[in-house]
Amino acid sequence: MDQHLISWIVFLPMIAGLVLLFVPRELVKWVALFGSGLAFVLSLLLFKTFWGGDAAGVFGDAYGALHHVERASWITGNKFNIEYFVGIDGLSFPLFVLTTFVSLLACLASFNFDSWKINKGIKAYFFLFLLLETGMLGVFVSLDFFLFYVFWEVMLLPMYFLIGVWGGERREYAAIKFFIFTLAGSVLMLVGLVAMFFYSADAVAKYPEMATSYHTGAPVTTGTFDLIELSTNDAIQKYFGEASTTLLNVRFAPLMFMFLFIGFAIKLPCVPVHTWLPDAHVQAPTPISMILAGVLLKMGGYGFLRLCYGIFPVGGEFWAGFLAVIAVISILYGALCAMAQTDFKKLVAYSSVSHMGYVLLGICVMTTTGFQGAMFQMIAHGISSPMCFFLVGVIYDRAHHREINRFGGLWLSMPRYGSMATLGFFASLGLPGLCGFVGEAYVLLGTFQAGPKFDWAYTAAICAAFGVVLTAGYILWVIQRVYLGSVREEYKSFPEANGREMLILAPLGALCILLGVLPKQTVFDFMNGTLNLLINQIDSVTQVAMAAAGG
Amino acid sequence: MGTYETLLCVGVVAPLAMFAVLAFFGHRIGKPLSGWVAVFGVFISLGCATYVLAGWLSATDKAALMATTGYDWVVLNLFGNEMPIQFKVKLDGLTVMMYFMVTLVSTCIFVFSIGYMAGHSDEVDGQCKFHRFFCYLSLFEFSMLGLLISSSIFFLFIFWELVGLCSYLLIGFYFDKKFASNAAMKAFITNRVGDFGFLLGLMLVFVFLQTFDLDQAATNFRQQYATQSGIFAADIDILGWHISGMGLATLMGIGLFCGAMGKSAQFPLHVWLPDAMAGPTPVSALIHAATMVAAGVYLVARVFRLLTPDAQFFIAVIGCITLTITALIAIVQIDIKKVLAYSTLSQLGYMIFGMGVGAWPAALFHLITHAFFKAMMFLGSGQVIEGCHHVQDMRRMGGLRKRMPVTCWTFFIGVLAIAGVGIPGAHIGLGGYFSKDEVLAVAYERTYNWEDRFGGHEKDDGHGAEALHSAAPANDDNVLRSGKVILASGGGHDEAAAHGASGGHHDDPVLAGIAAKQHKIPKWMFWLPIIIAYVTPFYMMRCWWMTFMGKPRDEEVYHHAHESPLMWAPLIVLAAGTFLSSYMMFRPQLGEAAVHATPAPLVVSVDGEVPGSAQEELLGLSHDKAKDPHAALIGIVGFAWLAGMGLAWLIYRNGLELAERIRRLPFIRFIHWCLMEKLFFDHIYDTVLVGGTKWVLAQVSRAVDTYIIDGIANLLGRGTVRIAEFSGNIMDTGGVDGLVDAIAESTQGVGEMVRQPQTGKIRNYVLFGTTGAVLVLAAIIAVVMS
Amino acid sequence: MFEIGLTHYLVVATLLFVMGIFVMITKRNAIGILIGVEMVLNGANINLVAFNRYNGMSNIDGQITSLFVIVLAAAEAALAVAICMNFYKNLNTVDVDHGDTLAG
Amino acid sequence: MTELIAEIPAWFPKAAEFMTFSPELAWVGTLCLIMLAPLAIGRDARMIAGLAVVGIAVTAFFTLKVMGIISTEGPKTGLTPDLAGGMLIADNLSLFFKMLLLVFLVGISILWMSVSAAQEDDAPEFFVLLIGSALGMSLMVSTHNILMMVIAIEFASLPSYAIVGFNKHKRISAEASLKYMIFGAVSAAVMLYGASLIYGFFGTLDVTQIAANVGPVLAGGGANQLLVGLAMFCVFVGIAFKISAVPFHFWCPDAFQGAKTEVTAWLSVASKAAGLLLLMRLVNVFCVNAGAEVLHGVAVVIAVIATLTCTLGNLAAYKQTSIKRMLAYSSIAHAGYMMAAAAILVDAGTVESFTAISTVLAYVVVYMLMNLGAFGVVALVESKNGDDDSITAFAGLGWTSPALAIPMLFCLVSLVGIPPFAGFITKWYLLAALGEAASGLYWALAIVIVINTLISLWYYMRVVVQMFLKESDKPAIEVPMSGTLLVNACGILLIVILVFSNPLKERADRYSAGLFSPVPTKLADQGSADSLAQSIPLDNIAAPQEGKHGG
Repeated sequence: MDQHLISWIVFLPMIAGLVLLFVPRELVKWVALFGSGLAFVLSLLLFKTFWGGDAAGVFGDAYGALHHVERASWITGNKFNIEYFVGIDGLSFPLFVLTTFVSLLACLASFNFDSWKINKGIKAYFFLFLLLETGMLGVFVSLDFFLFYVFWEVMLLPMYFLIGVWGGERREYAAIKFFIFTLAGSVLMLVGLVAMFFYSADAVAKYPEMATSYHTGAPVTTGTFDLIELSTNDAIQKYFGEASTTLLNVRFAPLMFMFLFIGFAIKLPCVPVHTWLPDAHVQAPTPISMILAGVLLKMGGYGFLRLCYGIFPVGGEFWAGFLAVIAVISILYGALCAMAQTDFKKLVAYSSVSHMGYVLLGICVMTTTGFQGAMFQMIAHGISSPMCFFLVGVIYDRAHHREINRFGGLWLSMPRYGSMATLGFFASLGLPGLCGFVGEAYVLLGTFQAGPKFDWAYTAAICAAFGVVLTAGYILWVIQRVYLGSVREEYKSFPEANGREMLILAPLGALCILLGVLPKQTVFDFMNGTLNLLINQIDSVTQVAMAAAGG
Repeated sequence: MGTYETLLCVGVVAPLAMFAVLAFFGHRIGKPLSGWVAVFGVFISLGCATYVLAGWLSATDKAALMATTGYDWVVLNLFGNEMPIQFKVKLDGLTVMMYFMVTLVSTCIFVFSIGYMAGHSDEVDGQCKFHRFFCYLSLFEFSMLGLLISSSIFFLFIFWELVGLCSYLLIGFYFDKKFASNAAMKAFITNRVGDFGFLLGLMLVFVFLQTFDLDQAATNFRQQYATQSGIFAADIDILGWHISGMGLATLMGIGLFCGAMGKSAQFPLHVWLPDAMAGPTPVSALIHAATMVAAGVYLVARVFRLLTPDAQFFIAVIGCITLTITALIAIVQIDIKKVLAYSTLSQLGYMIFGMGVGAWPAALFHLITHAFFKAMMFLGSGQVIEGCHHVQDMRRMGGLRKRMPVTCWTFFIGVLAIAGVGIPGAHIGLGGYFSKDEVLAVAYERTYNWEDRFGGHEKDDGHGAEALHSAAPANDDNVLRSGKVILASGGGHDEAAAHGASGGHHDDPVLAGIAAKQHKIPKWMFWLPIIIAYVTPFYMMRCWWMTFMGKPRDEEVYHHAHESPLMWAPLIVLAAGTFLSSYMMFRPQLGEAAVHATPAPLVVSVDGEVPGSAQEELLGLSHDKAKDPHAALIGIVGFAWLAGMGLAWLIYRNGLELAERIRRLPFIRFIHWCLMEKLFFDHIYDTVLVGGTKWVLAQVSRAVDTYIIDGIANLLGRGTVRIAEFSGNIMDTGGVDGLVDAIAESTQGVGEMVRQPQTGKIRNYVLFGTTGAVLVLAAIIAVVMS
Repeated sequence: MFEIGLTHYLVVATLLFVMGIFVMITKRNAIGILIGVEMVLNGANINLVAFNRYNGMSNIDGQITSLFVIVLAAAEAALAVAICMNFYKNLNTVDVDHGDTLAG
Repeated sequence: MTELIAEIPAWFPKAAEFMTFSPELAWVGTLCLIMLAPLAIGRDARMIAGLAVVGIAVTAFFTLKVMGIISTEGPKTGLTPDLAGGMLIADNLSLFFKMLLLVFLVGISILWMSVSAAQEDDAPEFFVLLIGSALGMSLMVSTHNILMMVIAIEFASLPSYAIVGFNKHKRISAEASLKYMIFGAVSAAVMLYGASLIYGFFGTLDVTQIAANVGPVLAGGGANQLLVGLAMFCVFVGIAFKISAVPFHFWCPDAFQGAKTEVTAWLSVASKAAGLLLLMRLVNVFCVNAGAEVLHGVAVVIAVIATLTCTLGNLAAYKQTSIKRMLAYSSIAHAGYMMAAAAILVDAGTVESFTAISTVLAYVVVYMLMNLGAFGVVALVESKNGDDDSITAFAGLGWTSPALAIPMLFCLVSLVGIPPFAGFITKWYLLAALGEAASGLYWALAIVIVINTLISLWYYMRVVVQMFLKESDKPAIEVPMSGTLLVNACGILLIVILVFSNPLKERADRYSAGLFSPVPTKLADQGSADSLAQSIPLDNIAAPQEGKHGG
């Protein structure tokens, strides 16, 4: 059990999904709850890793100091050594736990399934839901690129159906849009996958003396899909970074970086490939929006750190300016779009674009603080945005519309709910003391300190800082229009948030505060170790590359 | 942590605990009781504050009391070095003073609120919001005290935002009223604009001073100036604007000050404060008069050591402008709370102005005195409003002194205090008199005596950056003089001040060097405050007289008027505070706090109460009879209070008719109109900012729509087709999206195209097949041949 | 009196080929198209035999191959005619242009 | 007796040769049996089908036996009068393909039984034609002599023409078969003409020897090069017709739409696969013996045609309303993907050729499953919908009869090539093979393929949308258990193969290795290759005697 803990957590939801196909209809949701709940509990067991030692230290001994590792050879054709290789480190651990947590709450949020407008196929719904959870968990823990890719794509189909079958009026459109965008991102990743394998083979052949493996200690002799190997093996890094390494006559690192980046940028998402997000979020049923915003977007950021920057730091250096522009545009444009919305859910969706812009900004400046900020921002957003989406869902269940301007005074008719709403939205506004703030502050500071490296960094930081004003603008405005003001007749009778809803909101709200007050103990301690090592390695590689370029 | 720090922390946490209690059980605790819960919390804070204050005053070696240990909240990484953000209790004179003042004032206001809200809290809706009000108040108390005790700029910022939040919640307490929620939003967003600058300042501090700790930052700042390294060597591009060295340092200072501009409602961000009066009156008293708005001044005081001469000058200008325009607007207000609001703005302007000209202790002194009498007056107005059933129009009041004597006379004390009543020459007067006098005295010194005293050998480089660069000093003495001078008038204690001046320091080259780097204050910046010193007594007297004296103008109002003990008891306390807060009590502490809060050698001691160590560094005002600012001021404004109040009395003693006639005078009418329109700031902002944003949003939303709905397809003129075809058909929907749409379109187009050959006629198939074959063959030959 | 050489055969074969292709493209009658096919096939046959003869191969592969081709052509023709019949049965014509229901 | 045996002329096959080609003999036997069967056992569909299955089983038995033999004794050739190459070959590739065809035949028979058997009274003819074409296809893969190739292609084609027009009373069916027949006849004729020219140039039709002597001729440049190129291209046309490669694909959609669905399924996989493997074998033998100088040209040609084929196939499938026609185009696209592998093959210098062949083998296996499943569902559905093969006929299928819709979903998504279905793993092998070839051409091909994947998603998903996202009031379709089992088996196998893909890949590798490739021998009686090259040029073709005197 213990040495297979990760696998259990990853596949448990799927098993539960298979089970619920054979239970009577009324038991289905309980089986689902049990599945995702058990996954969450088991993921809490992972904290055992840190008993009697500070987490940063536990993760900090070497980049790729992994825990709960499982490796087994999987596909060996074509001289491949594709492995079933999972494990956690500081990068994946927080996101992994976040995923199980958000999924559990989303599962709980699906409990009023029967009262939905479209409530056919409850078994199908929960099965796909749990399949989706397995896919997401797999992405975060798989350390073999091929495995990563498989999990990455496994999520597509369930999400497609969850949006397309149980979504809003324009669900087909939103669903296929999501599908096509994501696939468009991942097809080039597939080419990158192939290229990396054969180029790493060339690399170890070219610099056999440097090709010492990080976990066997013996020299690597073949190409590899091992993400950690790809990013830590000196030979591979040297060869990938060299200007002489080209593919289709383009320098290898930047090209590969782009191949991977496109996929992750679409998932993140950042302008201009964000347009799938508002539709998907708005059309998806509430629990799925929670999953989308809470977890799926994070895969983009995770992919940046683990693959783009882990394996092609030189590419990161190459594209930094471009990415910063995109990031800043995402922040400001997303905020402005949010301000322009009249659909409550769409507003929250656009706020995600804006917030994820901070993630990209923090990453692309390649400073430790920036990375930490980006990671924290992802976690924080993973807490606050599901909360916001659920808050929207709650009133949608009651009012059956999402027109901001038709609401008003809800705080009066639903005081308890109103307070939670204020908490949630102020958390996403980035109010100090709540989770949204720390990430943004880190990203800004991290960006600003990149000035010596990139001369545009100061400007970028300031433009991003201006985002906080816009954010305050649209959040306060929506709070005023929906929750404040005199209560309208038709909403007077709204029932207060019921027990189930509070059961979902309360933990999220509590975490909003906890993460804001104790960021170190709740998040940073678990990832700083890995992030520092990652950034060190990135620096060393880029310096080598620059030296080579200079010499 | 030492006892004092612990106590301060307890004092901070107590209201938070009460907040939690009220948040979770408030609705059960019920109406009067929840108020007392909150009072209990703040009372604990007051207890701690008093104990600490007593201990502090009695302590001999105060430096020993200063906090040393801190708690690493997070550990940042800066250029590879670990840089913790520490939570550390800032324990020094300033904190202690402010802490005490805040807890005292707020205790009074909490008690007052119980009485006040009993009548007001139910009107929100069916259910009682009573507990919610005290919930917010407690949260505010926590944030405010936290702000005072945090020694790191970062934590300052955090609590800074939290008080902003509380003010948002409390202004919008009657959020079912549109104007209330509007005002709340206006307040928060305006503050955010200021905080944007604050953030910029923070980033500069972080990257260039490499610490958030106030003292450490100041040390690094001077160090960097000494070696011309760090920020002084920096050279960066911001928004395509090249800026470097001293200019950058100035930018940092101004950035930090922007935060203060937001919170202390300085021009041009002053517009939110008058609207903030939409909140319950106790809130106006506590947050928007006594404490939160003063936080801006407190911030400037804290970061004073990071301000370059240019930055200081900027601050002085802003303060000067603010105090002038707002005082003028106050003249014509007819809503009693609005008058007080504008007078608050004006007084804040005085404080900021004082900071700008270097009157560090004086400005803070004014802050504290003002806190007391302004809170008192607000509560008084609250009493009036409560008594008169929410009538705020002074034209309908009058003669209320009979109905509410306590309110009347406490209010009058406030008027005297703010008017700066005192007997010039003989040092008798209310706090307002001394504090304002000191600020003006320093301004005078900087205006008239400066060049004679220091300009001698530094005529031409009174200008910040160049000055400091050219005079980039080598020896450590001069290093410390990165161009900051704190002046404190001796408040007329001639011999001490004379000691300051004649004690050889007049021509002390070191002090002269620093002082000379300060800007000479232009004359208008001295005379505007002077004029306002005449205006202030006028409009305050007008306000008081219109409200309490004369004959009742509205019988109905008059008959309702009454006052309740729960509400006038605090007034008494505050009135006492107003007296005590006069010269004797706070001023010396502040003078001494200056020692720790500023580069020690530059502090100008007052009355020789500074530890001997700093003695030889004193910089006093000039005191030869010809130049003595105090002497000069006696003539200039000594009896301003008399003039102003007298004039008001003359105009308003029998009702409003005379005032009306004056108003109708041709030129006055125009001025009056302008002032009634608040000098059009709101209009300008509405049209420019709000309108501008609306325009941008319109553009964006249109952009968004077109982007989402048909994007480039629209450019292709297909937009309408798209929407028409919008029937869930994958091919259309799948493509309906900007570039993707274009791709889909073209792909379909190509799809159509490649299907054209498939005519169904076998002969064509053969033909095409053959042709294709020939083409491919040609291609092969081309390839193989080449 | 010039001697008939390989070239002439090749030219004839080529002519047959081209004409055959031309017929296939232009004829609307199914049978006509089949005749075109036959012409091409026979062009091939001529080539095979001629090459075998003039390039002085030791074996007779060419001839044998051409025999195979003839057989194939026969079988093909038989089947083709049957299919044409079926076509005619369904469409009452052997004009191939009428068979354009399947298109796009 | 012994002398009798001595009397046996030299050309008469030896017993061992009979053994080697016993599968073909068994196959022919089966054909004759089924043809004669009606005389004995009547025309009952079940009986005939049973008989066919028995015959298939016997054939399979012999095939396995021969596999055993050659696994010990190596690939064999035979039935060869004189030339080294051999008319027929029994090696791993051909035998594996035989087995594949046999299995596929069984599948098709089951499908036919469950769909058309009821209203069909021409069972014997159907099976004769079916198995006849199967035999032709298996012969295609077991030769590299152009004459034999021509015969085999015709052998495969003629029954196909007939079977396409099998339901005689349908107009489109007749039309389809006519078109198919004419197009086939034309291309066969062209191919034969090309063959005749090649014979003229090289005096032989054996690819090995052609390859051995082609170098100098091409090196000679000018008219010879042109003519040889023309001739070879003419031969290529014949194969391209079977593969339905652009621009020889025109017959494909029409024929597939007009034919019975199970026939379409059969042709879409079997004939294309046969054509491809034939092409690869020829090109392999040719290039390995012809040396590097001709490789690049051939590679480019095939690559270009492959690109055209898959792109055109996907684009044209866009707006189809008939699902059969859509799948026909999709089959064109997939043929294009597989041809890309053929392009690798010719780069014999850089890759072991069998990587490419094994890629295609694996692809064919999975492709067979996908198409069998997809067309199977189509057949079952349209048999209940009165031959309505429009996509909209699938509306709501997912909710009325999931037992059909879900395998359909699996097959379609697998056709797109997305995890977790086997279509992905085969596409992955293809990309990997391209990547291994490591040259710009193949990277470009890889990118073309992934982009085509993206394009193809759109039209496959149209069906999915109809099945799951659309409502319909149609009652559930009840279909024979056998058909349902068949399609579900295909669907499940697709997942199983993704998870355990090693066995597939290992077999593909094993059976693609050890091709029969004889040592090239120059034509002794023609003198050296260059003298041959001189003897052929057009200018002195006119006077062969002189040439002979010269020689």
